[in-house]
Amino acid sequence: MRARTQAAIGAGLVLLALLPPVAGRLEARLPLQVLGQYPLLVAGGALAGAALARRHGRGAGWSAAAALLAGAAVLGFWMIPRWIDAAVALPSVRTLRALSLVLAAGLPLGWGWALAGPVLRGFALANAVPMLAVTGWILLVVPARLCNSFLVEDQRLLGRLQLALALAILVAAVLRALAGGPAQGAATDRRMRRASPPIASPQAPRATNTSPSGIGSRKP
Amino acid sequence: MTVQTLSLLVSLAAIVALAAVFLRVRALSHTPVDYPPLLARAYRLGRIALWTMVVVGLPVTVWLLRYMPHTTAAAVADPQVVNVSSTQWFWEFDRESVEASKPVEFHVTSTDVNHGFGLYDPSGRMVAQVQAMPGYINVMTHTFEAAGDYRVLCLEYCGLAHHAMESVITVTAAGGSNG
Amino acid sequence: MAEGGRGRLAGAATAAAAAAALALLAGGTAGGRAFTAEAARRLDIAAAPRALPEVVLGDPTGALVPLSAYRGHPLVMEFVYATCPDLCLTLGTAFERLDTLLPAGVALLSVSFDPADDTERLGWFADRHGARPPRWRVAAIADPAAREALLARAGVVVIPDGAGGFVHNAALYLVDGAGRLVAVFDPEDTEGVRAALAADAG
Amino acid sequence: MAEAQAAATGGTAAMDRGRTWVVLYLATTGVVILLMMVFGLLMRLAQSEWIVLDPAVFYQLLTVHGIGMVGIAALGGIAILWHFLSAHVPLRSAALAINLVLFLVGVVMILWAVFIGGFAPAWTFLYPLPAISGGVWEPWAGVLDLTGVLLIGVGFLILCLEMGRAIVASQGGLGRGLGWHVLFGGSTDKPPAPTVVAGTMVVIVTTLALVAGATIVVMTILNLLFPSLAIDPLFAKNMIYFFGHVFINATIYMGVAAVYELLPRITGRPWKASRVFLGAWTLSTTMVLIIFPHHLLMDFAMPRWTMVLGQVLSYVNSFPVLAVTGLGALAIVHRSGIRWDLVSTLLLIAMFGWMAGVIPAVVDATVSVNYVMHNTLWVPGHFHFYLLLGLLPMIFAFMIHLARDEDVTARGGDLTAILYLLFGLGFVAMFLMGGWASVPRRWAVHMPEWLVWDRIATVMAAGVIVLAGVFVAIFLARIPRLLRHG
Repeated sequence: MRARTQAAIGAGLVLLALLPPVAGRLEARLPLQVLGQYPLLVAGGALAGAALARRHGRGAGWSAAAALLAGAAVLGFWMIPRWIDAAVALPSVRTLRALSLVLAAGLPLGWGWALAGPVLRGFALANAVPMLAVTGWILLVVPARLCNSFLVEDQRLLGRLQLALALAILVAAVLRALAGGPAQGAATDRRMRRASPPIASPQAPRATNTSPSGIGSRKP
Repeated sequence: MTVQTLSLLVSLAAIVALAAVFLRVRALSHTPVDYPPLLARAYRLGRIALWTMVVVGLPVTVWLLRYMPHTTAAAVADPQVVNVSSTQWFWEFDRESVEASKPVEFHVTSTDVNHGFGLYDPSGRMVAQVQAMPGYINVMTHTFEAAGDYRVLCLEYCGLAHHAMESVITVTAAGGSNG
Repeated sequence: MAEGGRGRLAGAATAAAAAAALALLAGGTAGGRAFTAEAARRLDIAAAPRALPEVVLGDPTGALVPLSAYRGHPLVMEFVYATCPDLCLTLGTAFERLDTLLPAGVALLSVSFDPADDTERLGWFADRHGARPPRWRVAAIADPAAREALLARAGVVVIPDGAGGFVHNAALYLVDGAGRLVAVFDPEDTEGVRAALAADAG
Repeated sequence: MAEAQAAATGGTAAMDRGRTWVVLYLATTGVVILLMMVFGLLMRLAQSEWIVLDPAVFYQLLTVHGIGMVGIAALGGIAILWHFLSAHVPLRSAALAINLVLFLVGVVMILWAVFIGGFAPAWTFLYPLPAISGGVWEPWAGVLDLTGVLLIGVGFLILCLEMGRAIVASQGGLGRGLGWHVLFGGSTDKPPAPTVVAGTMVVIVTTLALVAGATIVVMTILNLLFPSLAIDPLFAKNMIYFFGHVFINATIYMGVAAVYELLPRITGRPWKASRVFLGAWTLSTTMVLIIFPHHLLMDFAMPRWTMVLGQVLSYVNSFPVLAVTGLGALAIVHRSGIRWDLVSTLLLIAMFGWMAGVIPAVVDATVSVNYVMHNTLWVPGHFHFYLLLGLLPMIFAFMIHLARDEDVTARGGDLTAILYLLFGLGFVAMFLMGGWASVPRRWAVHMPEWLVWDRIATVMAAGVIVLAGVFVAIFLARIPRLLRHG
């Protein structure tokens, strides 16, 4: 049931982001587009992806790292100025972008995040923070206007917002790790569920050695 | 006594004292005693050490802050201004001679990488330094006490000829020619 | 050993995703050469010159000249608006330089994208930079559809700057004798234009 | 491989604790340390004018010696921390394997970039030096080197995350790993073991350092590829010194696990995490993250308050080491009936080296002293003191401990350790004397009046290398047996 609610909320977010008056507003300014519309679409897909993982993700832990990487690449693709411009110029690209942010970025990110162990999650965040910061810095220092369709002020503002967001994610992640927090709880729950059926390896008590994290579980 | 000598003596004294403690502990370590009372004594000593560091050391370090070389231009009336520009691997000054006993304001920058502007007195002792950075002008105020030729050496690693990046600033006696 | 198998599976899947991600990002930037629409446009034009659509150019004197009249000789174009306070001045200056730099057979054409630019305003621009037809013509396109078609073909993007003016991707455009857009240069890169023309002639 | 083996035999993994990897880490550490020491000796020989070294080669050696020692200090430190931490929290040694592979690949890239590409911006690669070499190296060398650095960083990040995961899972959060429930919450729960506290601190600060480091490294790489992407030089300096300061400092907090675990075993006296102990570690955790401006005291463009912070907090940061950890170690051995052997003496030296190494650091972090001592040999004097006589003895002690099959019964004499201490003291004293004599650091060629310090240092360095070679050889000779029984 919870999965269904989650998927419904996800669909709601996507609809909100694409609702003509809202979409028009969000797409009018670069920072609103990248830090408003994109996150709504990605979060919408991610909620569905996480719900999917909860239902059908058993034994699919191996796909977590791949899914996170693929989702991040798609999200990164739509942050390339060339394609931001293309989406403004061509309605077909704009539609493709909305679809792919939900299905090819959000969905795998949600799926991968739900299946990822704490190490992989930490690794993803520890990569996301520098990437967000570095791209933000580029937007701030590059002498050129990168998007033909947006003012340079928008570009600089987006850069500053990305730096702030990177810092905020870092602080939040550290606080959460200090507290132990629900992130760990969720991962442990899932692992215990995974370990309980008899399909698990005979060394069931070694639960910590059977993380689905692609990073941690790769064997030498 | 120079700052260098004072620093060396203070460090030496502290290290020797510490070594003495270690040597004594090592010398006495062979005969065992009961641990809990000893630990209680160690805690007491630790507290004393900590409080000494707080009560004595902290005011000292704060007191030492009264001397900051980051004197702003406004703090000095009528300084002699020297604009210093550094480039791999040479120094450029807009004047090569200043007067002793009068504050000199060095405006130090770099045209390429980080350098370090280090002033050495005629005996080879460093008397002042400041970083030279591209895009920034670091203002350092220094008053030369004695006349003579002061060497300028590079104090921030800057590539192949870092060690050869030398120049000279001449300090004339007070009241002499104003360059 | 099921665990080892899962680890290998995770490794293979991650490697495949990494390869796909690399392909996507490399493909999306022409192998790292085109992060911006501007760079992509230049690469594309250099690789496949674009025929420009026919438009009718109206200059400050009221004369109407079709773009096709320029066929047979190289042409350097720029897109401006008459009341522009900055970028178009740079472009105008670049054209002044080109005016003295380029051989006689090459024409210069400043096209306004501002519908509000009438003959009077075009005249200001022409006078400010000393533009004289036929060598250097300052012109507007009266037909909105034709204007839009030309801008789109050349890849010129114009957006309001929020203060009554426009922000646009400024560049110098080289059109060959067949009426095809063959190269795009930075506004300051008059030397690049000259060199390209010289290489073409040689 | 150890774990796959363990899985096949049905669950000895809990016993294994990645020992094979720890042994490989230490072997790598030993070999690389000796190599880097020889590079250091070559530099001192050149400064002594006993050999002739092209300045370009000198600065290449300088770069490799710096980054190599930092990297290997972390590798050796991790080996110690992992070994002892894995007894308290369940760690998966796959992370060790991944890190070692990334480390070695990174090292090859760095060596290639430096010795073939000529890349020599010192280990601090202060922007914009990597991009402006005065024609000495090409941008590709910089990109290659920094990519290698990035790979090594990724490896250590994975290690930190794995340790962090294990601590969070077993303690219920990094805050509890630092004992905050006891320190602040007044909880009567058992406080975490000292090694867990140290591990938690290392996880927190190293992860943050690596995130900052990755950011500035990627920025520098992008700047090399696209020069129009300029970095603010002061910002770059802050990022690099934050990363560098925290990362190299963390290595000794890794290594101290050997002291916390071995001294109690040797003396039979427990080392418990008291509230003062926990407070000291929390203080260290915070301080190590915010005192890096003491590297920037001569950048007058920095806000004044950062200078004040840099000086005062550097002093405050010496409290935990001098008054808590050091005292704890002394209390454990004081009148304990200990019979000194190689391992215990090395551990005692380590505590002395660490505490004593702090002293010239605090002195130099005083703005008015820094004004005439910064970037002189005083600075390498300080960090060689606490790395050569603090961290390395911990690593050597741990090597010999493993070579003795973790049997803590005292055996043999400790003459080599004493000799190591004496040569080491002589060596670092010459750096400090160089600082006193205003000798600038990182100079390929020295002036005649400085040669006396250089020459004594060279002799001392040779002695240090011989003795370090003895310690490493004891360990390496034992490796076949350790791996067989691992």
